[in-house]
Amino acid sequence: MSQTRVTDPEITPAVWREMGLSDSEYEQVKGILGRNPTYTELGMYAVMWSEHCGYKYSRPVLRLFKRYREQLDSGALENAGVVDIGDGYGIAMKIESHNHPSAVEPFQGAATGVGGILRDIFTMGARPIASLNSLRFGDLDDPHVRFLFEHVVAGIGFYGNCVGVPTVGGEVCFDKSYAGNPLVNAMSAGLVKLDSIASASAHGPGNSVMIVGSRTGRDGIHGATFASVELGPDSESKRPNVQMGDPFTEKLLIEATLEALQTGLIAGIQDMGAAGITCSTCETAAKAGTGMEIDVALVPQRESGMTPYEIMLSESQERMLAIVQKGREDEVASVFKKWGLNAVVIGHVTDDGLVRVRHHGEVVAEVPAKSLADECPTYQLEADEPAYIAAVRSRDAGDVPAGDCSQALLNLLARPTVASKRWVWEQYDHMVQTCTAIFPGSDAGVLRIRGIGKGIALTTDCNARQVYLDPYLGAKMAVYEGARNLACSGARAVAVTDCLNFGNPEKPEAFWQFKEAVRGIADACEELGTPVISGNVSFYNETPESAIHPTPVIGMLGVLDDVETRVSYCFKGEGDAVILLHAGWPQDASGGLAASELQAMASGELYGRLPDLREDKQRALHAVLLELSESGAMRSAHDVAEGGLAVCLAESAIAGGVGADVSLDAPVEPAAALFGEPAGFVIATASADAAAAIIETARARGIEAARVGVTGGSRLCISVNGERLVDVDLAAAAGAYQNSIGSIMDRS
Amino acid sequence: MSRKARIYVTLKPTLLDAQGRVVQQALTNIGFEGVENVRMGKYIEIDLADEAASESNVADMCARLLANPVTEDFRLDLEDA
Amino acid sequence: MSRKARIYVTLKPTLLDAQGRVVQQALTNIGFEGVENVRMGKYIEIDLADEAASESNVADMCARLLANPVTEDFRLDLEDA
Amino acid sequence: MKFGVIQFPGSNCDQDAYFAALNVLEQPTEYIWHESTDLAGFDCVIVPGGFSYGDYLRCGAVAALSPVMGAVKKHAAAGGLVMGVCNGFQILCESGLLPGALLRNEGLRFVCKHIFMRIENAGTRFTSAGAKGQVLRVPIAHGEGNYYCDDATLKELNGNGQVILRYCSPAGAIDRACNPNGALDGIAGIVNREGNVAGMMPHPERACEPVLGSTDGLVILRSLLAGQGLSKGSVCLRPE
Ligand SMILES: Nc1ncnc2c1ncn2[C@@H]1O[C@H](COP(=O)(O)OP(=O)(O)O)[C@@H](O)[C@H]1O
Ligand SMILES: [Mg+2]
Repeated sequence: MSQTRVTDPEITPAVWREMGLSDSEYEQVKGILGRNPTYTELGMYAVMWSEHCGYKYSRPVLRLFKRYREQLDSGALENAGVVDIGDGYGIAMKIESHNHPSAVEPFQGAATGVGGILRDIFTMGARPIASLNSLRFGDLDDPHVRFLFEHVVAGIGFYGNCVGVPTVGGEVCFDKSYAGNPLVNAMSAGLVKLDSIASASAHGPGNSVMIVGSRTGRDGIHGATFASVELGPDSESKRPNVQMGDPFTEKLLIEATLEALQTGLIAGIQDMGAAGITCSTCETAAKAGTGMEIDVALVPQRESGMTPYEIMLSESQERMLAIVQKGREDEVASVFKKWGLNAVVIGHVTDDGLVRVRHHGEVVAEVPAKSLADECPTYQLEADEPAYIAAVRSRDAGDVPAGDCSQALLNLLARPTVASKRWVWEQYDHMVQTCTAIFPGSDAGVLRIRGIGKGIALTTDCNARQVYLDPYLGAKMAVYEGARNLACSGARAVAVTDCLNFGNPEKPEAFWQFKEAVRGIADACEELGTPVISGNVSFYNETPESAIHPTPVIGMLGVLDDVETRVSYCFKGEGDAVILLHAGWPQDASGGLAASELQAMASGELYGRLPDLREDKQRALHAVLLELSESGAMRSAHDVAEGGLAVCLAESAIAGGVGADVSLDAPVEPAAALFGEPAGFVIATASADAAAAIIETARARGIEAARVGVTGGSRLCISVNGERLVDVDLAAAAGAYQNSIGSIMDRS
Repeated sequence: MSRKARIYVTLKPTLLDAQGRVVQQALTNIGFEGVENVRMGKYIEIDLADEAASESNVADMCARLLANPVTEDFRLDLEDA
Repeated sequence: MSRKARIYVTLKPTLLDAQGRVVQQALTNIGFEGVENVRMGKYIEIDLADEAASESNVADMCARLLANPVTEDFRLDLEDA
Repeated sequence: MKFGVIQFPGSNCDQDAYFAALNVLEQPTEYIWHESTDLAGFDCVIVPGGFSYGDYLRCGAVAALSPVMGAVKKHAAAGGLVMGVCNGFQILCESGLLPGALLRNEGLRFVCKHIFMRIENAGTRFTSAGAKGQVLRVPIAHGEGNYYCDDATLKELNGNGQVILRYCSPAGAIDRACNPNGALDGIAGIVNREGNVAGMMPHPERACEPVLGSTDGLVILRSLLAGQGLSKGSVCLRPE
């Protein structure tokens, strides 16, 4: 090992602390190496041992997820999880956050978020077939929030539309807790033949290591470290060079990678996300139990004079690392070249377990691959229940005044969190690839799988207001909501990917929220038989003013054995029976109003207790919905979510262009019946003839079911316990619902 | 009377200019030799009432709206329309 | 040695510039007065090998690729880099 | 009838067009690489949608200069069919095979949704399976679909019946509120004077199977077959 390069800065405590390493971590690095690290090595450890890459705080908690635990212990964690959907096909899926980059530069931050998650998918040999996005912003009345929202959506569209992957779903919520720290979570799913899944490991000492795709610049150096601190007044100056997304190159990279994998000459392949070459070299080597030697001078560079440190840490986008059979490099390169891309040999696989980095021959780093990839020190952080929890739960949610219920409904429909997200998804190409069978707007996006008659359904869900009141139960409810959205669409839930957005984990209150939520997700997934197959953790979503609501976003995949049995949320015509199916009214007469949109609208506060979930009833409800969709009995189905039953009915009526007259019998306060948000309520429609059989099927499974009305006309009328409380003109409701976000955005 | 401001917005030199690369390649492909580098930017013309046509005012417009301070630089000229 | 060509591509004056209008409105909304008209165009910088750096060569690039004759006009400057 | 679907770097509706021709129209179909210069054997060439060359600089501008477009010009000159959809329409305009240009949407945002369009001339090889005045519900997905040409060209297009599709209301009324991008005269699709090269912003290949939510695009796709066997010029463009 040669001396530190003369041009490298001297290593002092200030340097490693600035990079994000603690003094004891620095000592550990010295212990591993048996000497002082070079500057390049220090940078490599700092980035790999950040929370973002090393999961040093979250890993012990994530072990609650069964699949994660098993894969971690067997060293088989892949870029994205794959689920077998039968007929020899699998779906790879994953969700990832790009919150901090999007706060700084919303357009590029969101765009590169989409690019990054797509690479996680096609690096497995899967063709990306769908994207979703889960977004959180502050209050839309704030011009800066409108700016962020406008540019995040534009960035997602810019990237997703150009690469030709349909954006089929997602969610957008607005709450002041996100004002300084928006959340941008991007999810993708890809289709792969099960016998041709690519591996992210560097097998075969002697094989060549190639870098393919874009040239390397000084982009995003220390981006992972940046993601592992709170945003503050000095964030501006700490900010790494912004990463610019190039969706055109990504599209070429998708096609070229999939084609190159077909040659059978690629022993392993890994995308380059956070920590760029450092991460991809040490992870692939560690996974295969091999080592790797590269010369960074061979890396195609966009800027002159880059140091080894910069090249190793650059987060330039649209690059991949491929391990190629020795002697066959030209064949692989020719595929990339056909698509107009660079593919350059930068080194080879070794058998000594070390990542050795040279620069024009001179060794600038030599570290055990496993120590970077797998041996990030982990910490058991302190967790404390925050004081607010007891306070908010002790208040009665029943004091929410609904006032005139018709007006309350119109107001709710116009609330940006409830209102139609058409303004968003019309900016996304949601049809390219001609497989989208249910468009955005419904409970889940549905795609056909060409050639096998099957379908898949995808959704993202998280009601962070509920998680705020009760992180364990709220997170559980998010998983059940995902499964219910799939069931309403006719799909059987099969797997989960999660994006855990939380505050600063070094604060015991935030860490408690995190632990509780993970426990809730793990339990729900266990109960539903839907393993968590991939995910991502985003901490430090705080500004000095406040932390975000704990927001564990659940991405969920469902399968339809026959895509023709899909069901969408819109009413399908006049004269259909309206049927309410549910898992039981909340025991407490006002329960469903805790953390509801009505409560937030009326008081700006969240309080009360979430009603019991009744997990077994929820699962029975899903089973009923599946049975009914498979038999073709239902014409529409839509579950109750933000805004309650009244909003659910309004959404189905507006989308179908037909009104309804509904009478409910409910053992709760009228406002709670209309606007409460208990889990496990679904409005279905069916032909008048089919209604009786549906109700019978449901009751046979222990599910409450009743015919509550009929579709028709141009008004939506709802009575509760004999009293007509809502009577609105459908056109007025549609105006409030569909134009709300657009007209607010036109203000700026 | 009014004056014209001309504003040139360019990508910061260290950032990836994907468009510029494609244009450079395309020019080369259709037979133009010696094209060493292409950078794409924006050109904005603004007609201003006389009293608004100060350099500092236009620079302010650029900083607040016309250029993205995170990714772009700008230059401006002011001349009689 | 190389030289730099600067190219300004503008929308033909007869065409409505929807983006320019929105920018004008936005400038007015955030408090800039006296913004009478805004036109958005492109600004392209090309570094050229000396032998390629003739005005006619660059004009040819514009005519063939950089500007669309149906909707756009262009202007160019050549200077030492 | 043999179909060819061109693949440019960045095309992303190439597979959609390919499957529509192969599986829905049940015709022999092949991809054509953008460097190809020989289109012998193809009856109909589809220039598909997407973001050729990222749509960098201007949509379709770089693709219009690629080698295959020289071959497409020859194919067109020999009377072969050429249909450009979305980015394909932009490429055909940029290459001079069709008049005019496509500007940024008036609303400045990308729009993906179903629109209604009216068949303005059913006497062309792209519309003959429909009827004049027939309203079709077909998706659009573009950021720059705002058709523009100068007055003289517009007069000529209208005079020759070269405007084949116009955005309209569900009932078929031409109305500014139903124009999704500000296109001049509501123009959604045009054909060249010879009647064998057409471009349109809406995507018929996205509306040709029930699972996709509309089958109205079949009217356009089936028209391509209906003119089979007819020689150049035998399907006339009637000024209507
Ligand atoms: N950011 C987005 N991108 C794409 N589709 C979205 C987005 N936000 C919301 N949608 C779509 O709008 C519909 C309503 O969203 P949401 O209210 O979150 O549904 P649910 O309550 O059933 O989960 C869904 O189809 C969803 O996919
Ligand atoms: Mg739902």
